[in-house]
Amino acid sequence: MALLEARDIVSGYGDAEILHGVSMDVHEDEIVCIIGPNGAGKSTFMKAVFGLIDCWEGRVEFDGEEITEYRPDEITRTGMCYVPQTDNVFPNLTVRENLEMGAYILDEVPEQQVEELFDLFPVLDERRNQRAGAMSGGQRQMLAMARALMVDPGLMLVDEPSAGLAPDLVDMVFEKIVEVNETGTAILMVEQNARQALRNSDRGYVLEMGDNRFEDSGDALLENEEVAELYLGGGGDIE
Amino acid sequence: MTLLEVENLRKTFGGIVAVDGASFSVEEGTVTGLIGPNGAGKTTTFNLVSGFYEPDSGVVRYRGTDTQELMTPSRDERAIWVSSAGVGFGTVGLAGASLSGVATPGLLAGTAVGAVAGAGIYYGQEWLRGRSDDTRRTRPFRLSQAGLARTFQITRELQGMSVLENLMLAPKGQRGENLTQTWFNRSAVLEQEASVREEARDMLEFLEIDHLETEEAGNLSGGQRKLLELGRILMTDPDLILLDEPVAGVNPTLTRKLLERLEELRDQGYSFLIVEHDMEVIMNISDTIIVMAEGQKLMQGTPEEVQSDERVIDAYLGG
Amino acid sequence: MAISGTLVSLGTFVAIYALLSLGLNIKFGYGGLLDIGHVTFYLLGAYVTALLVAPPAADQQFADYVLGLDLAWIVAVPIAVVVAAVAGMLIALPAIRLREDYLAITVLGFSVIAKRVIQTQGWLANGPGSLRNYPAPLRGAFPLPGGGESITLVGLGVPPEALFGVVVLILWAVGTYVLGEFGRIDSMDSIGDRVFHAVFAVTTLGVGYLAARRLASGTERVGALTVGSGLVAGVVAAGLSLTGSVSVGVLLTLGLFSVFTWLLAARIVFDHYDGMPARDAVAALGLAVAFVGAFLPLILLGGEGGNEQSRIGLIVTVVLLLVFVYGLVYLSNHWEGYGSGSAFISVVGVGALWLFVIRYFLLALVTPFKQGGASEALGQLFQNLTWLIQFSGGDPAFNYARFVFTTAIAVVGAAYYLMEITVASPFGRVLKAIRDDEDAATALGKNTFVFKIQSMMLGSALAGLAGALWALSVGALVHTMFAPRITFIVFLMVIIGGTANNRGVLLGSVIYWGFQKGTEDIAGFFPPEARSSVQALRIAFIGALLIVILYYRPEGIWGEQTTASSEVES
Amino acid sequence: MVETGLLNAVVTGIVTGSVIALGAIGLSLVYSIAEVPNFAHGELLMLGAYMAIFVNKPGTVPVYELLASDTQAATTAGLVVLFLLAAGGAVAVIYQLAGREGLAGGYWNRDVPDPVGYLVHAAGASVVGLFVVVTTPSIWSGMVLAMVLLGAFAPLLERRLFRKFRRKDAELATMLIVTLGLSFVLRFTTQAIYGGQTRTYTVPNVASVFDTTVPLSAAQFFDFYLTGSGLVVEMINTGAVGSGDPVSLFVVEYALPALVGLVVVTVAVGYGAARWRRQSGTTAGQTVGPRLTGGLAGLVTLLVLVVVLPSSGSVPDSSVASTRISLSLMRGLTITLALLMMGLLHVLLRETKLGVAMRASSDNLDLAKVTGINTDQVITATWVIAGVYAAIGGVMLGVLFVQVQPNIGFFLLLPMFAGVILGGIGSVYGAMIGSFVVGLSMDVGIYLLDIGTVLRVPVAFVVLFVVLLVKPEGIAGGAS
Repeated sequence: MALLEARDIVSGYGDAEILHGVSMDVHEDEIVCIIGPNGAGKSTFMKAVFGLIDCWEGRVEFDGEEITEYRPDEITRTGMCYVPQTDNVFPNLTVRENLEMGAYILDEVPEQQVEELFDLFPVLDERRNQRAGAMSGGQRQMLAMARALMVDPGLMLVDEPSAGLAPDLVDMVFEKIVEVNETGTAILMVEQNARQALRNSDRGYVLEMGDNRFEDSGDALLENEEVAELYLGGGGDIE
Repeated sequence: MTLLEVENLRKTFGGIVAVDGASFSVEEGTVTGLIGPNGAGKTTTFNLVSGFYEPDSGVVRYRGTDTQELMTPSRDERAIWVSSAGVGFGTVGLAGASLSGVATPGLLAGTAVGAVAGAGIYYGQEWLRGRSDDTRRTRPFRLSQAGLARTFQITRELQGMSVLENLMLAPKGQRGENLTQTWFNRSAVLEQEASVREEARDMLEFLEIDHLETEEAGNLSGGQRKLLELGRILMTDPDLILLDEPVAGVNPTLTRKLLERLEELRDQGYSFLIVEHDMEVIMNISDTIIVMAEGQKLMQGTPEEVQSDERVIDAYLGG
Repeated sequence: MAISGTLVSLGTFVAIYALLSLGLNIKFGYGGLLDIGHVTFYLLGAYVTALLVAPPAADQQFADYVLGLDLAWIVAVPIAVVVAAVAGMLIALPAIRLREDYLAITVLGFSVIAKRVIQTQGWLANGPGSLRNYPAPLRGAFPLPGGGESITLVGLGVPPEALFGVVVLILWAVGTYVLGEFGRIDSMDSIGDRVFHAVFAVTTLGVGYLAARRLASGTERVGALTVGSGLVAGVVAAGLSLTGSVSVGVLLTLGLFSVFTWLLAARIVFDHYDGMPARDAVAALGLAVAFVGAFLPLILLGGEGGNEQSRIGLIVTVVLLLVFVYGLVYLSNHWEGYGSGSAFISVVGVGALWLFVIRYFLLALVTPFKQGGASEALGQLFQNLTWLIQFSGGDPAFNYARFVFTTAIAVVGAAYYLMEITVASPFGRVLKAIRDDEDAATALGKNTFVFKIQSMMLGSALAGLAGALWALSVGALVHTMFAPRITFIVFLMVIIGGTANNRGVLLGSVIYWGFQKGTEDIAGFFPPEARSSVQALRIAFIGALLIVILYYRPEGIWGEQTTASSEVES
Repeated sequence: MVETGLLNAVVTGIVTGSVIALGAIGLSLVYSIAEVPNFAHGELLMLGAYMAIFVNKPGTVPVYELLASDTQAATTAGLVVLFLLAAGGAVAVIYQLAGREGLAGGYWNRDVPDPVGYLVHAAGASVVGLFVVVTTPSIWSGMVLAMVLLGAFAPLLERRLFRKFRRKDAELATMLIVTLGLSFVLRFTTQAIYGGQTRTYTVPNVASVFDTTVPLSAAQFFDFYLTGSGLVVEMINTGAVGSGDPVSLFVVEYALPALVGLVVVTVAVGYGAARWRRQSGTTAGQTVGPRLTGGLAGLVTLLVLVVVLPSSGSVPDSSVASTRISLSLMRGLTITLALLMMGLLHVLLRETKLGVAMRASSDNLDLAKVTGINTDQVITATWVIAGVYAAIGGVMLGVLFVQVQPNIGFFLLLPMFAGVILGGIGSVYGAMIGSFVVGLSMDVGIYLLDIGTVLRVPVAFVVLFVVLLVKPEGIAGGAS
């Protein structure tokens, strides 16, 4: 059985329907990435799954529990976490306090988890008492992931982890994502950087104009010419 | 002739580099496409060019003049503000002097002191706050007045107004925007208003949305909004039009209509700089295409060159 | 005082606050500027006017103030308006670029400071005491005619009778014009229309008959004709009052004119509520009667007595009132079954009108009837109908309060007209655009800063004008008249009627003062020691009302005006 | 004769600043976390001041006076009501903070059976109730009552009012007008109940500490004489209010070297402590940061030296300069209380999970939500804190300025906002500093300009205005 099961999600902002029925599965210990041209509804899908915007139709299940109507903080308690694309750290809190907030739903701060995360992200260890606002983009991305991992989630949703990062940092972010996955957390990420993301993923979904277009293993999608085509033309059926 | 030149533009947001030394130019009478993957800095570039952001470094030149310079209030305008503030505070000074019961020379001195103080305060304030962003917020209107007009990615139609009113808002130099004209020269204002209305109706016909004339702009569909936004910007009589994703979320029929209009307009001599994700569209309409990646210009060329360039495909699919 | 006198003084308040709220509407409704220090400009207008027209302080006993230039009011008022506008600009210059909450606290600060400076600085405007004994314009000539001394106007001595002629002339011309304007929409199908046109013909002394016929055919431009006929009528009426019997002239002219106003009001009301189901109208009447009924125990048992009986009356009334309020809430919650929310609002509106009719024409007769029987009651009714006439010692006359009232109404009318053309103009369009989306306006090349400053100046100028009128009409100024709460009340007026709707704003000030007057009456029934509490509760109630309106009907009663430019043309 | 001078104005300014700060803290927290520009915050202070009257002068409270045996004493039934109010308020505060599970001990980090939680909370509430009943009619008892009642009432405003408007995506302008409306409701309802007249607390003039009579509200004069050989300080007891001759309590002298030493040692210790703290790898995350360490160490050193250094002296006949500070114990207490409450808040914000969550919510409410923070609860807690601090501020306002009127809160609104904006909206520490700056500028301003005390508020406003012109993001910087 799949860890996350999203079925026929219809959602959008205001009156504008962005997703017209997207379905997706994430199994345990998997890395799944969602790619697709701009405006395909990738980030919207994640927000809909995490309860940040309402699902107009469809059904989301996590670990066998229906979470379609849950508030974000309730979803956090089910063992799923979310790393937003921008503004994903608390700038006026220290690194450590940011991590503590990640464990807000727990009664006590899991010190062991903190130390493990500092091992995983050494760059944070050095700065554990620094204000998060003073860190660079890549470091923030690390911190955001570490904060999400504080509760030792079964699934982490990551929205464009490589956005706005220099190429070497992008590499590192993907390495970290794989490392996180090896600790037993499934990953669902949205990526613009399709090639690199697919290379690091077990499976991939291609969205287009708010609908599922392809679903395959990462490598197969990489080979797929239609996917390349999708990025460089033929986006809208004009003719 | 080169209409727009961008040199070494750079902009960061809280440690994240959005635009990192982009340089390119737009020629008069052409359609230039600006493409690139998400996060490549297109929209930021767009906002920098249209004056809505201030660059950290680099220059944007419109018809050879630095846009930052274009956006700075003219000496006359500043003089008017400073002197009016001066007169205001001068009145306060006069009142103060007369209250303290001094003779006529005292009154004059009070006025002078007040006026100088007023001008000083106002000017000092301008100087002190000249570097902060929010004083610049009101300035981009000067670019629009100079003929460099922009649309917004998420359309900014005025939802409470009718479609016609939205268009009628745009033309430059309307007499009725001046209160004294409105009150004391009503016939002239009404006359001009009638001609503006005609102009707006013609525009609606050109865009083929004249059936929506009295509809509230908030009730329009996404595509119709895009058309309205285009029409509104055309009403300002621009030379260079910056379009931010003109067909995003527009259905194919309307997209085709929009493209036809754009081509007609190009033939009429308008120049365009278009940010667009729809490759089909951008390849069809552009004379030149600028590809951005990671905040820099990756390449510039004709649609054919761009489509066959390995680097571009790489940029889109990631390294 | 006959209740018509109360109506006149209330009307003056309404007019002044209508001016204030028109000003705020330009700032807040159209310009989106959150000016919660609007009262500052009201204060400035009032004090500047008063200080300019006042005689030098040295001539006064026990008073100290600056200026005292002894200027004519006609000079002082424009100066006051300009001062208010300039003050608006100066305050706005630094504050307007800031966030709206910063702007709010800044202007609020100014209003607190202005009041406090007036209060504490004795040399400025007679300190904590009141600024008074400054001349009221044309005061000496009233009541007209026969008030006494002649008035010097532009260097010419004008006898009071002639002044009366002028007043009648103006009233009549304006009145018939307005009447004609309202009359021209329909044919003469219904009896109401026939009556209306008949009255029009009579009041224009036959000249209007022609106009009325043309109105019926509906093809001609009638504006000039109605004005012309009004002018003729006015001249005739003025001549009548000058020659022959003065009293008859007054009775005839002002009496007829008073009847006009009732007709006009009725016409407007009927036009507005045209098409209201009979059931709703009856329900509205029921509401009004029920409300009045709730006070019967108090009135019958004498609430002011302070004895056991009156206490029972008080309790019963309070209980009945609570039941009434509960019923109203219940009705509003379950109204959906009968119609829309706006239908409920019209029912309440008509109910309030009924309440007015009952109070003004029926309840007002109770005391005279008790005192002097039917004849006294009829006399009272006659006075209330011919409200423009005041009977002093049996002689009919046009008194000063009525003059102030009509002037204030005329000023409001002019200001309303000016604001209407302003907001319908390209200027108003830009203002609304800035309020809705400043970036979009900027992208279209509009210098938003300048527009905002202008709207601030315009609104402040109107507040200054309101202040000037207030100063001249009340004749004494105290700092407590300009508490920050005035701004708040004006906000309520704007929001009740509908933000960015000049007509709604006028309605708002009528509603507020109606409420104010109504509750004042009610407070009169309560024992004296509880009255101050009732007064305070009234203001608390207004606060609650504002919150409720903002939550359930943020667009106000009428919502935003749609002055689409396309409609102006046709 | 020694005159009061600038130094006295400074001390008065600090007292004023303390009261402003107690209000400004809540205003700033609510502003940055709940995003409500609360123009009704002054009314919360006013409510606090009026609630204390319940205890302090029960005989003058409408309706409740039926249960009073005297102006200052309640009957047994009255005491029971008082107990219920205080205990109920305390329970309600816990309920607001943590909900029903909280009452059952849900926030204790250890599993307990529900009844145990209820019992413990009931016992705690009873202690509060008993304290109020036992210490009545003292003003401190009134303050405790006001704290629990307002702590329970303020979050109700959030739940019943502001949350609803927030759900409707109300704009800032709408929120602002709503708070204005609310301020009218609160102020005039209070006026309707209590009447508009000025009320006063009965505050004892003296207190008895270890059988020593200590004057509370009577001013004590501290006279300072700067002479060629050093500084002479004389403390004068003005005696009981209205009668009694001034009594010189003591005269001490600080020799010049001692003075220099005092300054040098204080600065050195303060600086050293800060430096040590910075170097020992401590950081912003800890409760006591370097700057605070330095300040505290310096203060302690100063106090110790002030006590240790003086030799006895005599009042000199002539001096280079002399000045007088007039300070009552009550004013001193106000400052202490304000500092204490600020310290508590600091610890709360730095050391508790709720506090860090509050800071996180103020940083980014949406991110806080996805992190799993129940932001509704955090906002409620913010209102509780705002209410409690407003209660203290209100009661102290009533004590210091003797008068309690329905409009006292409104008059404090401008200075509070001035403090908040001065400090930078969104920064509660900035608000604290800003409040003291405003308080100082009010009192020092009217002293320097030699204008009446009625113009204190305008002076505060001028400060605000200048700040808005020059640096609208406030002294703490753009932490928005």
